[in-house]
Amino acid sequence: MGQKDIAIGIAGSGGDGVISAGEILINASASDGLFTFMLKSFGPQIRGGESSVRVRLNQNPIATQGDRLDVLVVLSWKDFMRFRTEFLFKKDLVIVSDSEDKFPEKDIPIDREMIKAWYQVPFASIAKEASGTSLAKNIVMLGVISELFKLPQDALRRSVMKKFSHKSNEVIESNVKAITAGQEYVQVNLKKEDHVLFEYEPSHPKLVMEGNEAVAFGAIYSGLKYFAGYPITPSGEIMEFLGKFLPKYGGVMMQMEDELASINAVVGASFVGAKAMTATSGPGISLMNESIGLASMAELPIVVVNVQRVGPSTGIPTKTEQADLMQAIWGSHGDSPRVVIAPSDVEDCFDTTVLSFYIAEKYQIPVILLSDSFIGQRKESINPDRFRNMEYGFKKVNTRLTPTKEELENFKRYRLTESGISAVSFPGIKGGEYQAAGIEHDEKGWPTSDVDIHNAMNRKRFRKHDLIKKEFEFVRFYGPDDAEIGIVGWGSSKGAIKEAVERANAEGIKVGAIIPQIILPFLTGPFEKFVSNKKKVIMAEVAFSGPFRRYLRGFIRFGDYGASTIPFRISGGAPFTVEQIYDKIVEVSKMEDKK
Amino acid sequence: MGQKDIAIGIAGSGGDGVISAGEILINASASDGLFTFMLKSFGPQIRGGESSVRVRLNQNPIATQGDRLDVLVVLSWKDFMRFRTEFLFKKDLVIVSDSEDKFPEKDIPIDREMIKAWYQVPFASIAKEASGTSLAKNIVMLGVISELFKLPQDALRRSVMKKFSHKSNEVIESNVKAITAGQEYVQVNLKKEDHVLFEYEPSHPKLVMEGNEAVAFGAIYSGLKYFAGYPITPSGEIMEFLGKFLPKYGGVMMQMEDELASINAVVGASFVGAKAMTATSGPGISLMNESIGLASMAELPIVVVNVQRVGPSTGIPTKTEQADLMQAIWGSHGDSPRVVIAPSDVEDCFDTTVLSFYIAEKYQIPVILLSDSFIGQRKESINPDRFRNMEYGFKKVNTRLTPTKEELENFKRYRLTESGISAVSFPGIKGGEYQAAGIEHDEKGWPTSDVDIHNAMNRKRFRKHDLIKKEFEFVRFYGPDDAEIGIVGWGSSKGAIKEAVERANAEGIKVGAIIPQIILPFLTGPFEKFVSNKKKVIMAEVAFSGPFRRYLRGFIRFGDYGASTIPFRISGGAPFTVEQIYDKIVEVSKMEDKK
Amino acid sequence: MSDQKYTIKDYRSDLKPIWCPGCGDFGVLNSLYQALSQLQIPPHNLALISGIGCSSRLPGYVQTYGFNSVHGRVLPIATGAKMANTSVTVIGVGGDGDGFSIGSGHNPHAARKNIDMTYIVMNNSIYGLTKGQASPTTPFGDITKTTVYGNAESPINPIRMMLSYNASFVARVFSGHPKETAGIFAKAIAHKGFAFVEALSPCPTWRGREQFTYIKENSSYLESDYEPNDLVKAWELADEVEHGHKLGIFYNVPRMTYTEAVESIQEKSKVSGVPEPMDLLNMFAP
Amino acid sequence: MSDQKYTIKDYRSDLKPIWCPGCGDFGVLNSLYQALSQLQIPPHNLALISGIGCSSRLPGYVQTYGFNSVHGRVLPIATGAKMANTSVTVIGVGGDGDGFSIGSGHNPHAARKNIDMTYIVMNNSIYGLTKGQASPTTPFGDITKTTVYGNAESPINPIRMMLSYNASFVARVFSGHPKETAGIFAKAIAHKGFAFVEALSPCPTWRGREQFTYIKENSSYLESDYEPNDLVKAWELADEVEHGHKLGIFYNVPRMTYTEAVESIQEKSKVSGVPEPMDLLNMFAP
Ligand SMILES: Cc1ncc(C[n+]2csc(CCOP(=O)(O)OP(=O)(O)O)c2C)c(N)n1
Ligand SMILES: Cc1ncc(C[n+]2csc(CCOP(=O)(O)OP(=O)(O)O)c2C)c(N)n1
Ligand code: SF4
Ligand code: SF4
Ligand SMILES: [Mg+2]
Ligand SMILES: [Mg+2]
Repeated sequence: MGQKDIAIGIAGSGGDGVISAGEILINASASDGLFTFMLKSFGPQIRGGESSVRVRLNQNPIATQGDRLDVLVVLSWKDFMRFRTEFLFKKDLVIVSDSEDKFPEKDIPIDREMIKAWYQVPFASIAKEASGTSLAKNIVMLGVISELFKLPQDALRRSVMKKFSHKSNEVIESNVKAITAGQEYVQVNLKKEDHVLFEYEPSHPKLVMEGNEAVAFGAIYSGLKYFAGYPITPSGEIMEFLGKFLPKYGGVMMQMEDELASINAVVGASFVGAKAMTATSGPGISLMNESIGLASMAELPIVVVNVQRVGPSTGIPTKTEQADLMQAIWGSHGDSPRVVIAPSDVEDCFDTTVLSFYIAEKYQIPVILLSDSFIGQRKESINPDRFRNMEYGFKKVNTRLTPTKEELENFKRYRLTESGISAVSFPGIKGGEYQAAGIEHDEKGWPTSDVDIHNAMNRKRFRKHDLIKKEFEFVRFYGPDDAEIGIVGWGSSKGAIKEAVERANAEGIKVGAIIPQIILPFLTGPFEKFVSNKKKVIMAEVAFSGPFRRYLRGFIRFGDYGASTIPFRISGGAPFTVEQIYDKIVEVSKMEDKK
Repeated sequence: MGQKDIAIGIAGSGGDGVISAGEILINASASDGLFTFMLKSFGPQIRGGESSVRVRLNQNPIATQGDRLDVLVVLSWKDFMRFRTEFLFKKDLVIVSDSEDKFPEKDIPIDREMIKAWYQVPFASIAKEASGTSLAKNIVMLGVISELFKLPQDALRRSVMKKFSHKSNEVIESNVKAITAGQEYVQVNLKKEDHVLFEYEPSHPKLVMEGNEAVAFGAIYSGLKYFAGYPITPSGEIMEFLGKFLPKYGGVMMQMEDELASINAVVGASFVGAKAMTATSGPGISLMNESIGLASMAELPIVVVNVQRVGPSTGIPTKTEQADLMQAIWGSHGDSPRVVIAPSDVEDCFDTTVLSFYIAEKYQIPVILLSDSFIGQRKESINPDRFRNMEYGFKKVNTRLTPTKEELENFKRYRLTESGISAVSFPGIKGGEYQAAGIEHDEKGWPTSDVDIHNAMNRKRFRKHDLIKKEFEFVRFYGPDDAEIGIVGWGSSKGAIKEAVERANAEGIKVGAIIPQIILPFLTGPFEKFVSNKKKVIMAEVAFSGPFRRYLRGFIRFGDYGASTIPFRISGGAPFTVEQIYDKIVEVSKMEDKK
Repeated sequence: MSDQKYTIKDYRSDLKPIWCPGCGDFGVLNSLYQALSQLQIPPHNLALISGIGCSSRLPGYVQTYGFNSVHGRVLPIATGAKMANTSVTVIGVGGDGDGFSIGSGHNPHAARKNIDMTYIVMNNSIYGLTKGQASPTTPFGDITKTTVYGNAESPINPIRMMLSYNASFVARVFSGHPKETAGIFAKAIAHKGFAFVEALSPCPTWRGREQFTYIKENSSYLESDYEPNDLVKAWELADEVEHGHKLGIFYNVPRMTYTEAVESIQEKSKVSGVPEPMDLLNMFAP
Repeated sequence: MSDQKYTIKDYRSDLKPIWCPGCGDFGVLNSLYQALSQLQIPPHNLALISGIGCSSRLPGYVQTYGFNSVHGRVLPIATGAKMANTSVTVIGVGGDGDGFSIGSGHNPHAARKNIDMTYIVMNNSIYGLTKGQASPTTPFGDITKTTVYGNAESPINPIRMMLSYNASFVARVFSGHPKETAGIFAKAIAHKGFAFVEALSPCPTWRGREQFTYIKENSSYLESDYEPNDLVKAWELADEVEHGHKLGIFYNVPRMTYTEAVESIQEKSKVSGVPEPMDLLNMFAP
């Protein structure tokens, strides 16, 4: 009778407690075993401006936040207006709004035809009565919607108690009362339509994690010893998490004076043998390019996280985009090999971080982890089991290849080896003294301007790419192998692509998708396999200038496979919706073949 | 009887005056109307180390320094050793060396079979005798070789006099005597082989210019008002030239504290309406990416010169490479439109600088001028006439589109126009007050995080690319249009490609070349035309990782034209030789067709 | 005031500040309006340049040529603007993070060059816009988002720092004293050469309401007979442990500005009149 | 000296300096060998970090863990190296351009954090490696490649600058006095906390042989009874117009180092022992 999936949007002013209501709701749901997704959005005011959350709940794993809302909760219509282009609604929308809000009804920009039910509730008054303060109106609201739509109820109480556990008993109690009051208000005063009812089986609790937290956690798991960073939206949570937890593991988190200092501090830490990382976003990464090149030249492993936001320049710091791809690959001057890895969801943030350290340390190469604000700042629930049996990943991140006793007799730090990897020493190792250098150098590390040595060293440094390609084929495929329509996307576009591909195939349109996790080196093998039987390939990306398309075409000649390529690039600000991708697939499926 | 082309290499220690001998020689030749080419090379010592020059003279215009030397002059064999891999020799080489040099003859690493004549001259003793100081031994050497090979003689005297014109009469005289003494030594003491004799008709004098000077000159010609920079090899001459001459034209040259300051100062100068430029190389350009993005977002015209050197990181500061191409295009975070222009020789440095200002100012967009140390630091002779009738270029670089009176009534700095260009005001214009912004903004310049506005502004900013493509098709073609073998190269590779293509066609191998001067926006039209009838396209570049190839393939689907693509990438340090390119053409001409 | 051509209203733009209620930056903005009006700076002849941060939103609220640029580059942008058009009045504004952290490499150079501009740093001892991380002026031991176990770093002393760079005008104001602040702003703007003003500007959101009170209680003006022309004396009084936050003008000794230096270079370089660029061709004659 | 484990020879690498004859950096290098040997720093336990410039070639000439990095980033690299392995002795070296121009943004922060390291700047008042452009310590009016009409900028005063950052050890030496220099280097390296040493190191190539003579004549040691513990006194003596180039230790007042601060943070953060990273999973329990 009920539905197994529900998407709820909540909007209000900063003081309305919208965000914390959303957090309590997904915590409650996760503790009841549900899979969840939560996105936040804010207005320009520093404090007290508009804010909104959208929460999706499902019994089974989900890949997106859901395009359209079943339920819209509005604590203030004025503040809602800010987000009106950000919310799409399902037919038969249910609205729950504050009956005490003075906003003129006629100005509410929602097609009345779409609305099936509209409940008006005096949240503040109920809160005041139940718990003595109108501040609890967000909690009342949770009580109301849990009752209206059969959301987890006991779990909600537990989550509220946990949320306020560091407060007095009185506070805890009054908040629990607020929930009950909300529920009772519904029972007593509202005529329930009941066409939106959520239905689920409780199961074992899930964890709730943000992408940025997952990166930080993955770094600690990998043995991070040194982090240096500079605050920047939307990557700040990585530094803040590490500031809190890294010291417990004997590591050091330093806030530096800027990103130049951060990246160079990380290079310095790597020079003395430590696993080291920094994290930033657009403007910061643009400042780091010089010393990412230094790490490449000096062959020092570092991990650089770029949580992408809308650019260019300061752009829109709080919104998502995928326009830093080519910069990650080519951003430094000179032939400067690096590895670029892109997580595609919150779980992936953990995995790819561990992978980044593995590759960086093993291959002595800088790794750029290209996340974005959509992944980095959303909350998802994750099955804790996956961490308990870490079969999928790297139980232990390699430590570097250090010199043998024999090698130390006449140590050549940059020995020209077949693999491109040479043993690396660091302070403390007697006999391993050498000069690390950003200047071109011979095997000893000493400066040279010899053309042949430069050539030999270039070859050495780039050989690592070949080995990495051999060791990993970290891509994801969706849909049938033999589809003639293909779609290629990367990073945070995965969710929408996956759901759209599933839907298209379910509706009889055969389409396959490939999502590379390792972007550089280019995973020729999987891509060739994918393209070999494709007639049309959609290249989907949230970047106006289409860098992903240029990148793909640069590395694979689609024409040789008879595949036409269809760019699908949108400006950033919001991620792809499932519908957008699905519609494109439908459009392409109807296109005449070119050849 | 004589030859119309001669290539001479001179090597010695820093104290030997090798470089100034080279300069006097090409000045003399240019003043006699010859076309010349001069390259310098140095060892690692800061002062007093090894140095060498190579000089090529020809009656007619030449495109390269010549692969192989006719004549090798050695003032010190020990110092010569440093350059032994840099010099290639023609058969029947003539060597002129210092008879007082103690270097063991058996250690001289030149195949004796190749040597036709070997003159030994006691340069220092002759100098001492003729002018009282062994310091003039480089001048004696010029006298010797001018006599041996029939190089310009009166002109040489004139050049020496000019060179020392700020010194005392005595000094001038003693140097002129040194020339004569050298000539007489040959007449009296040497048995001339005479198989290398240079022959030419004097004509009207040519100018002698370095690429970096040509850029600086082009900037002043374009109306440059503000330059800010930070010293870095091999771009320093631009700043030094401007420091000397820009003030004369009411402009300001500032040495800033670093490249961040330089690029931002230039953006600030552009904000107040001035034509502004900076110049740098590898490490510096990597630091400028953030604010190149700022200029792109704020739509402020700036010209950024990158005189490329060997990378990554500090690399080899004194040597040439073409590995910054993709960084120029994609180096900033976000969708950050810019224009990339590449000069291909010294004359071009002037033209492309003027073009850069024209495009920057007209389209309100940052322009990156991608030179390299091979062009920037070599001397070439240039026909002064080309400057006298400046038909080829832009007589006057546009000034910006400023607002009309009506527009000032309700001024919208970032008005969404059809062309993408909107009128721009600057301090002094009443009513034109606005906020320039690196943050995403509306038409007024005020901050926004609206997704639709971001999309509209992206479209606006990128529309400029379409217009620029329409206005310019700045490419060069060589060889017959209907050749089935093509070669694509850029920047300083032009000279070798041009000469190799001429040679190949002369020898019956039909091959065509295309050299784009404007790299971004991609000049689709000319490239499509070029590729349309090609079976095989060689992609030549001095960059190990092959960025040019990735770039080309990203923008043009060679497969659609049935063209196979053959990468030809070498590590930097030295530019292509004509032979290298020619051999590749021959190799490719013998390849089976793929399809 | 009625005979003034430019009143405060003329400097006010239509953009609504995004600042939190109680933010010190409101006070700074108002004092700036006043100073501009006192000096009758034509709005169209002013370049008001900022970096990124809450405080750096200020130019948008002034009806003039504003530039909300990138984080930390106020000084070079202002330098370029001033030197490319010396007839423009140039004021740089920004936060303590913008100016003393990411931008700190530019301070010595703008100051020693004596660029003819004013630089106002709104110091709230925190990163406001990025939501509460420690800044270079956050006190030792304080707890912020990035110093959960207490700040391990000693704060910078901006006044001493600028004195050491030989800035020709160094002052400190408090946003809570709008009139005095306006007066000092006016003197800074009128100063020929590089004028630095540290504006203590509380951030109630991330430093609590106490910050305002703390500054109020721990600040006092320099004695009225203090002569701001002695680097040693100024240095002494800038000792915050000893003297708390002194307000007022610590140092004010004009010297040759960079504008003047450049003008003299331009004079020296010109033999007679302005030659045609093409005359440069002679440079390349062999 | 014969009972010393590490003699000067043990610190000398096989790489031949590229410096010009007469370059002051030879003297600095020799004094550094001496200081290291005096302190018996094991070569394999030292990280010697430099930027780019003639002076920055120094690490290659020392048999140790050297890092010839990029221009201007000595301090952050050294900071990362020290804090990632606090048992290593960390010394940063570079030029006046490297440290006071492109790197000037890092000075306040390494100093105020009191990173436990030594920072030696070889000041020749010129850009040596790039062939003779003005540096932030080039005197006003001087002619260089980039100041053909005379330098328009007042030079920085490195000692005052570092005092204003509250560096816990501030000294100046002259490459012409190898023994005194070695002694001060040794004290700087032994100092717990951030130790800054300005090493006057002439560049005969771009500043002429006169530079050596000039420094010789215009420098003198601080009085033997001078107590380097008074910021005001140190500031006064750093006035170069008044006192010329004073040599010696201007300031030496140890305080809590950043290493100590971090150790105390690590203590605070550990409830008991070191938990397994997987324990962090509890953090994410709903
Ligand atoms: C290169 C770069 N790094 C980081 C940021 C993120 N960021 C924006 S404002 C800011 C600091 C704000 O602090 P402050 O300058 O003190 O200004 P306030 O907000 O306190 O007024 C930071 C770190 C950025 N925009 N650019
Ligand atoms: C980012 C960057 N900008 C510029 C340079 C060029 N560069 C190399 S050394 C140097 C300055 C050298 O001067 P200084 O630091 O005083 O050292 P010195 O050679 O005098 O010892 C410069 C500008 C560079 N390597 N990197
Ligand atoms: S966060 Fe602080 S600095 Fe920013 S606007 Fe609010 S009160 Fe002002
Ligand atoms: S140029 Fe100057 S600083 Fe560089 S090595 Fe020569 S003398 Fe020393
Ligand atoms: Mg602040
Ligand atoms: Mg120097």
